Amino acid sequence: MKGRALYGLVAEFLEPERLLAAAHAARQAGYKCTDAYAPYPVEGLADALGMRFTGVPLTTLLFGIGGGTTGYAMQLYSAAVDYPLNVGGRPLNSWPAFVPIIFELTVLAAAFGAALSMFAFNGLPRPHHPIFETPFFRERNASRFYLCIEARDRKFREEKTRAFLEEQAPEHVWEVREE
Amino acid sequence: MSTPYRASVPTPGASPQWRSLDDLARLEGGGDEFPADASEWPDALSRRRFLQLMAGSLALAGTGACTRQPREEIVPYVRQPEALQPGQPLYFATAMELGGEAFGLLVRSDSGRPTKIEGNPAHPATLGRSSVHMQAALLTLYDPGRSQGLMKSGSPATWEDLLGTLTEQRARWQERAGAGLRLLTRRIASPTLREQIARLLTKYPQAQWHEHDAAFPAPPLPAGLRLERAEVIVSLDADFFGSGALHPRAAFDFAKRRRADHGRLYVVESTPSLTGAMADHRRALRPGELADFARGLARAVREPGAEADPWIPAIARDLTEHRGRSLVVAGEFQSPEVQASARELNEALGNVGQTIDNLPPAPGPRAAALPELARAMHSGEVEALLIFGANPAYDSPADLDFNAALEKVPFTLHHGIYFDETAGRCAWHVPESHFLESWSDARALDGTVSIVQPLIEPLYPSKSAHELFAALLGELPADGYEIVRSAWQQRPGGGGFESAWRKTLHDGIAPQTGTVSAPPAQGATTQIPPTEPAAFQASLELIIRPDPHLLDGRLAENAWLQELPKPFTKLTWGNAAHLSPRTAERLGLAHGDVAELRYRGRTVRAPLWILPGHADECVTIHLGHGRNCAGSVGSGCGFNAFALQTSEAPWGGRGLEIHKTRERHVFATTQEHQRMEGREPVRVETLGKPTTPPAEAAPAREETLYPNIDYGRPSWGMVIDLNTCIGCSACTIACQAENNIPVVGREQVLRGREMHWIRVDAYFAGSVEAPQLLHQPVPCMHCENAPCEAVCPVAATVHDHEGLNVMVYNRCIGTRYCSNNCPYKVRRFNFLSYNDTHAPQLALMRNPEVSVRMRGVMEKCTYCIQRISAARIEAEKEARPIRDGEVVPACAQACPAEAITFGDIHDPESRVAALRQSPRHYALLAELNTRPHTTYLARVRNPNPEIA
Amino acid sequence: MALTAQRCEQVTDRLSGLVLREPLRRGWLAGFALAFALLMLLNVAIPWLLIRGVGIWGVNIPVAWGFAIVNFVWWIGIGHAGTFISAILLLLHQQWRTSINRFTEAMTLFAVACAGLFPLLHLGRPWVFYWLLPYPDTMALWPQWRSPLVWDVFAVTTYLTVSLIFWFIGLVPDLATMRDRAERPWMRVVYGIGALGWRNSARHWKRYEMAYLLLAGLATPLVLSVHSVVSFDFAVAIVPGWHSTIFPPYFIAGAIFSGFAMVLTLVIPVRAVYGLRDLITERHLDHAAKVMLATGLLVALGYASEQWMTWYADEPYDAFMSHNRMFGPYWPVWWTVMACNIGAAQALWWRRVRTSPALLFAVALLIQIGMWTERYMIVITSLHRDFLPSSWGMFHATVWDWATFAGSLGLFFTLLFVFIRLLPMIAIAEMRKQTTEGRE
Amino acid sequence: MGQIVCAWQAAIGGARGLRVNSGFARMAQLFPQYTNTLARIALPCLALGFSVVAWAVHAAWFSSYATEVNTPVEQPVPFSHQHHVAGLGIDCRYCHTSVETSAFAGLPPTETCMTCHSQVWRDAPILGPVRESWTTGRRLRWKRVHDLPDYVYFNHSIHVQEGIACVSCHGRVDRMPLMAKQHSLYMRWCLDCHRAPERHVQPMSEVFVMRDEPAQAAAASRLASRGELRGESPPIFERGRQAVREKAVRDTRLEDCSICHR
Repeated sequence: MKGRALYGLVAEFLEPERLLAAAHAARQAGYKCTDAYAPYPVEGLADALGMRFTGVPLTTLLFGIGGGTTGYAMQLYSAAVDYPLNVGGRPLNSWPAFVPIIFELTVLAAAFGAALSMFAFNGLPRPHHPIFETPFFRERNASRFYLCIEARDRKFREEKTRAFLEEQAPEHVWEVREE
Repeated sequence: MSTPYRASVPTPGASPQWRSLDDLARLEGGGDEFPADASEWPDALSRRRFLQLMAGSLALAGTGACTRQPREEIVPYVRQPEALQPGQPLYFATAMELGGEAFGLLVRSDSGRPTKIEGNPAHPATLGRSSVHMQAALLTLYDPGRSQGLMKSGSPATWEDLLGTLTEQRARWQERAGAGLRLLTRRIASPTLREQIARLLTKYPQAQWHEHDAAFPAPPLPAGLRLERAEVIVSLDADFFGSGALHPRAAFDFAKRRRADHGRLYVVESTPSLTGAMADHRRALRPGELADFARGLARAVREPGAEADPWIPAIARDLTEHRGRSLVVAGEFQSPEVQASARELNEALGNVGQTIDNLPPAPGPRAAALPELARAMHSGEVEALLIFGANPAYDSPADLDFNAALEKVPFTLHHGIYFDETAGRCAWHVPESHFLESWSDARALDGTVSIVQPLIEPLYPSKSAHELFAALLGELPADGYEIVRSAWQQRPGGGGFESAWRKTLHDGIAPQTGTVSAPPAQGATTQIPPTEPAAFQASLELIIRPDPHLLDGRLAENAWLQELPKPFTKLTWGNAAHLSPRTAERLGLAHGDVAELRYRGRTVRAPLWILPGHADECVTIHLGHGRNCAGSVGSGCGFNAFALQTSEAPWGGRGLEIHKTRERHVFATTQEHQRMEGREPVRVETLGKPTTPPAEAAPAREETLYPNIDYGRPSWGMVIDLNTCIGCSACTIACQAENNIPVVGREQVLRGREMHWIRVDAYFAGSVEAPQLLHQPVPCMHCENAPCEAVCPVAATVHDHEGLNVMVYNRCIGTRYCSNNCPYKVRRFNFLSYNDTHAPQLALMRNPEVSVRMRGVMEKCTYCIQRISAARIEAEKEARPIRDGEVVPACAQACPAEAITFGDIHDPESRVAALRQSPRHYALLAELNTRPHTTYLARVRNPNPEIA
Repeated sequence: MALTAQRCEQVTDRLSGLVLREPLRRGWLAGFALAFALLMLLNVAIPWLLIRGVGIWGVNIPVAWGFAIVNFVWWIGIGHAGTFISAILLLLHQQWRTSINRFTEAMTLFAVACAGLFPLLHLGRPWVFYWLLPYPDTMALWPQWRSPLVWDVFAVTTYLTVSLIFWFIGLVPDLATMRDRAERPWMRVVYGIGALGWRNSARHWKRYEMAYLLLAGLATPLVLSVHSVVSFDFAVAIVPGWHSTIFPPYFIAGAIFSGFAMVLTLVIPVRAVYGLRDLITERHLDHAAKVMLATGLLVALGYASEQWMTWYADEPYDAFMSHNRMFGPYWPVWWTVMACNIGAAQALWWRRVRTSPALLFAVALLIQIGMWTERYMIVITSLHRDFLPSSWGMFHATVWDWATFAGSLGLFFTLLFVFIRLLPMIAIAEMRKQTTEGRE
Repeated sequence: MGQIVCAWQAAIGGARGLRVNSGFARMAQLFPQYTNTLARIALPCLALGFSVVAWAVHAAWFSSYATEVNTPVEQPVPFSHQHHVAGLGIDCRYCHTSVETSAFAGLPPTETCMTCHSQVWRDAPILGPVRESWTTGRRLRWKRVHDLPDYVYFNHSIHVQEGIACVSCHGRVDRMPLMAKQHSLYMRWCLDCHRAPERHVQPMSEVFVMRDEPAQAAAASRLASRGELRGESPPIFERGRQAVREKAVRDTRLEDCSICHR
């Protein structure tokens, strides 16, 4: 395992509360490049890590608006401008009849917006990641809780950080190296 | 029988209207709503199936558009005929004969193919109108089932073989002066043919000519009638609209009178008929009672006195008040006694020469009847029998046992357009040329003569009657054209022959012929009718009539006529035994039961149709069905009524017994429900009375959320006058011919998939005992607020600027939503590939101006848009607006009563615009605010105050 | 070892085990074989349909829409339960949804897939279905936007897509778990590809929950819109019995009604076979049954108000239509609908019924039959007698109508059986959260 | 890296059903580094690929392969319009007699060919089929070049009457040794003119003249092809619009389905 760049130090916990506390502490201690791993979304964990906003809702909104407008534009152009046909004496711009498709396209686009932005901002898909180098991470990440302080953090000093983590009473503190 | 409609759904506020019961019959037949019999199993992989399979797999590949169509060819003439212009149709005058009468025609020819038949305006029998039979004659020409070659005892032979045999035969006839030589024909209208027959009879004095026409015992009725002059008409079972063949002239004249001052029509009949449906007073009487009625009427006119029947004095008074302007007509199927009463009445009322003409008989020899021939054949006197056109092996009375007699004749020859029952039993069969393929001439009953000129070379090695006769006589010329031409040259005619001949060909009628009125036939022998044997007194009466469409079966192979719904019953592909509800109830018979009809020792199995308005205690059956040698179309649908026909009483009589069987029959009918359910699709008003306000008036024009689109001019519309429409269905067939509408067959009709663009609905209003019979032709309404258009997902049906609801077949993907949303249900769908694209003959028949629809697309009435386009293009070339009456849809053109008017509804001068102002004018289902462009004029009754 | 980790481990191990360690059961095989046989039937029915044309079905004039549309509406209806459970109940913080949402979402997808099949098949010329989509063609033509059928195209595809996204996003963390727990490397690779490298990062979880919530918020109006649009196919038309403003709500209620019935018909056997009685408890069945009862009553209200409107409007065509439904030639249909959808549903008032799997199963089956028949009633008995008595007719279903219907059932169950074998049918991550936090 | 290789081997092995030791099964990285890049570009690639395919289909549809534009058609007799029209200056109507009166422009009967070729080129081998047809009376079978679908009802006479020049649709026939289509004849192409006839309509004197479409029409179609000037009408169309007025073309109807389809 030697000779490979250090990725960070990872503390392993059995209880979410511990992790949460540790995360807060890390933040207090001024660590920025941190991440936590939990088998399920733990209330307030991300905030504890200092995560402000996700960006997902805004994208969703924009996509939605975009979808809706294209929906109406498309129908108006094709039915009233490009090839105006007299359909059973109905007005060319029968906007009430256009509503369903406008709605559907709004929802469709918004849904894509939500999904895509979530993956994009999460940097997924990313099949390869150093955290998997953490011993037993694969066996345990579905049941245990991890706090990772990355080496690239300005305040990261291997001994001090390890000591800091040890204070959080983890099960283990692993040092994880890049491949 | 009446139980079903007792059990049927009572409608809120229903007027005393009731229903025919076929839908319940179906339910009983089909059991629950998922009957197994409706299932559709794959049949053997025929060639056609295979092609469909190919098409299907193409479809699977989704490459309907990707495949490039094979490169087409253009094949110009070597020498182009003058007058002919590629892409422009030509019209030729000719004539067809039916029942010994000529019907003048105007036939459209598209690049050498006759594609549409219309009446010839110059001809007295048609006046430019037409009938189902005239329209359907086109299909017969191209019918792939036609006899396509000369046959000797079942195996192909050549014309030369026949000529050889004939020379031998001639020698034999010569030495025996024609003894044992017999000739059998149908009624003949061709003077030239009569002359040829005359020559034959003079050449072989002992020879005999017999005439047998099962559909026309007498010449068609209307020829002598002047209906437009008659203010009061009494019909004693005289169906002058529909007897034998529908007669355009009768409807035309009658409609004229109706439009003028309506007049009054009394009809006394046993079976509901087209004429009966037009009556102001209709009375259903069994034939026996009918004779008494006629006798009573004659008596009442002679010396007015008390009558048991309240109708008689009333009608008598009405008649006597209209001396010389009235008319009494007896049906040609009625007993001589009834005929006599009618004649007596007309003479007494001084109608003869006024409203009825006695027509001169056609010149030439007289023919004997069939029974004599049969007797002679049985007794072995006949050595040679030459049958022209007739089909006695099928359509002769059962008691003659003609087939057995035919066995006894050594030399038999059959000349006919089909290889029918008789052809199969004759030594020789010569295919007959269709009248559109051959030269001939034809004489109308009033003496007008027309030349029958061909529009196309014979499709098969067939001969015309003239050519065959020439061969019989060993005469020259042998070619049809020469024969007819030389015959005409011999006739007296002023001026140069050539010019006269050309003029006759062009006009379709020979100058200075016709309208020769003969002196009144005096002392008509009133013979006493054969009194019924006592044994039969109590029993039911049988009424035998020709089928309204197939006649005596000669047209059974014509798919258009087979699928054309019959009047009132709307029955297709078969016939039934009709009887009145009350009689059925008395005998415990239900609609759709199959019963055994036993009549004077003979028996047939027939499905029962309970027909309101039918006289009690009698049963009507129609001839022309149940043929077993009528090709793939005509064979085996319906039952053969000739099995009950006897030569002494060919049109029925007493002595019928009905025995119910366990079997049930499902009728292929196009209209299952004939009660109006209080919705008044057909409005009836009484003459003089203020018009009854419609149930729901149409919303005012401004009552709409949509912009009121202002259609410019022209804005096409149609008005149908229900007061003159006789319900003959000529429009339906004309439309079918003009618009390449396919037939779908019995099984598909059973599924409710018929394709007719204009249908004729029939309703029964009023009491069960004496219902009023109503007709209503229903084409597409071309609604301005068309419900069909808004729901089409691909804009395959939209409005154009001329107010038409256009259907774009090539855009249609077949969701069928438009049909669901059409309140008039006038849209038709190609559920399977109905258009036979494999028979080359049918390809020739199609109208090149109308797309042939493929499987999976919707279609409907287009107002004959191809004709509109043609007119528009002509008008634009001349930079003028389209004239009123310049565009005539096929239905309007065919309609014998001119009940259909078409034109620009925004042109104040046009006839439609005028009709739309009529107080009788109304729109179907106006309350839906669909703003239809097809509208109706209400039916009017002119009742006699003394009756009812 | 501490409680949370232990619980998480148990849940994870057990649920992933359902896929990773589960032996091939005979019950599963039998069911799959049957479903697959039916699917093969569809495999015959569709080519024959394309070769011969829709004429092989019983459709005609006037009844131009038959089984195809009935099945379409029925399947779409069933497709509603899944999204309802996963989206609406999520917004309503109904914890109990967790046990069944994954399963019902899958059900939704398959049902909608089956539904989507029919409108295409019922076209007269299915090979030009793409004319329903807007694209620059050689004809310079566009779809006709006023037609509810075009709305259908958009509504159904949108619904399918969004449900798929929703379902997949829910799956991602579980796929990660499967990736990490699968024995066979190739399986781990396959699951790994699906997992997109999910690593349970807290920051990811945050965005994930946000997106999931937004999707739920979007799916909620969507699920309500889909059946409204489907109901427009009828409500927009002028046919008596179709042209009615109450259709949208009444269709949605019916959809959820039949959807939950399908959920129960599937869940009850599954929980028995896979021994999940402790995860999918009587409480779940009880809740589902209550939803069914509620929506059932809404449907009943729909029927009632339809009758009332007919009476109040005194519109002769509608009056005749409703009378014809009850006493006309198709009277058995109407009475079946009433018996199943109103009659049978009332049994759910009793807790006994709601909590006894057997009874509940029976009721659910009845309701599904009832809801299919209801669509039959709406489509066919309305069409067969409309305005002009002269054009009235009857509809007779053919063998091919039934074959196609059975075939679609085959497709549905085949997909479902495959799903049970390959993916965790209960959302693992959510169960982890619930088992640990749920108890507080 | 080596680890990865055996990961894949194992994967294949696993696929073969071998069970691999759990120590390996729990190997840290399942996917190598580069798969991140792969995964990142996968999605954009997918989107790109889809649009490329869509574009390709569309292009193919309008390509001359599909429309057969400018692909000369083999004929029984290699008749050269160039020679007869440009060279000899024969008027269109000499052969296409019914173009002014009928829907079908008309193809000359053999007779017409023989009016000259009984005198000139009497025994040119390429005219063999013509002479044969003349002597035997067997018709010549020409291959269709402008073949509209059967559900389209095009009428030559009205177009000529309204002042649509031959060149507008058939192109410079006088430069074609062998006849070839000049336009796709797609509905879209028809509509271009039906939506703005004034761009093509000309005075009668111009109709049968073989010269490039007048400047304004050419310019117009260029503009139109760029999707500009729908509705508005710069002065260059004045001539055309005047012709339209004279001819009283009801241009409101020219977009009706029923104008071409029945």
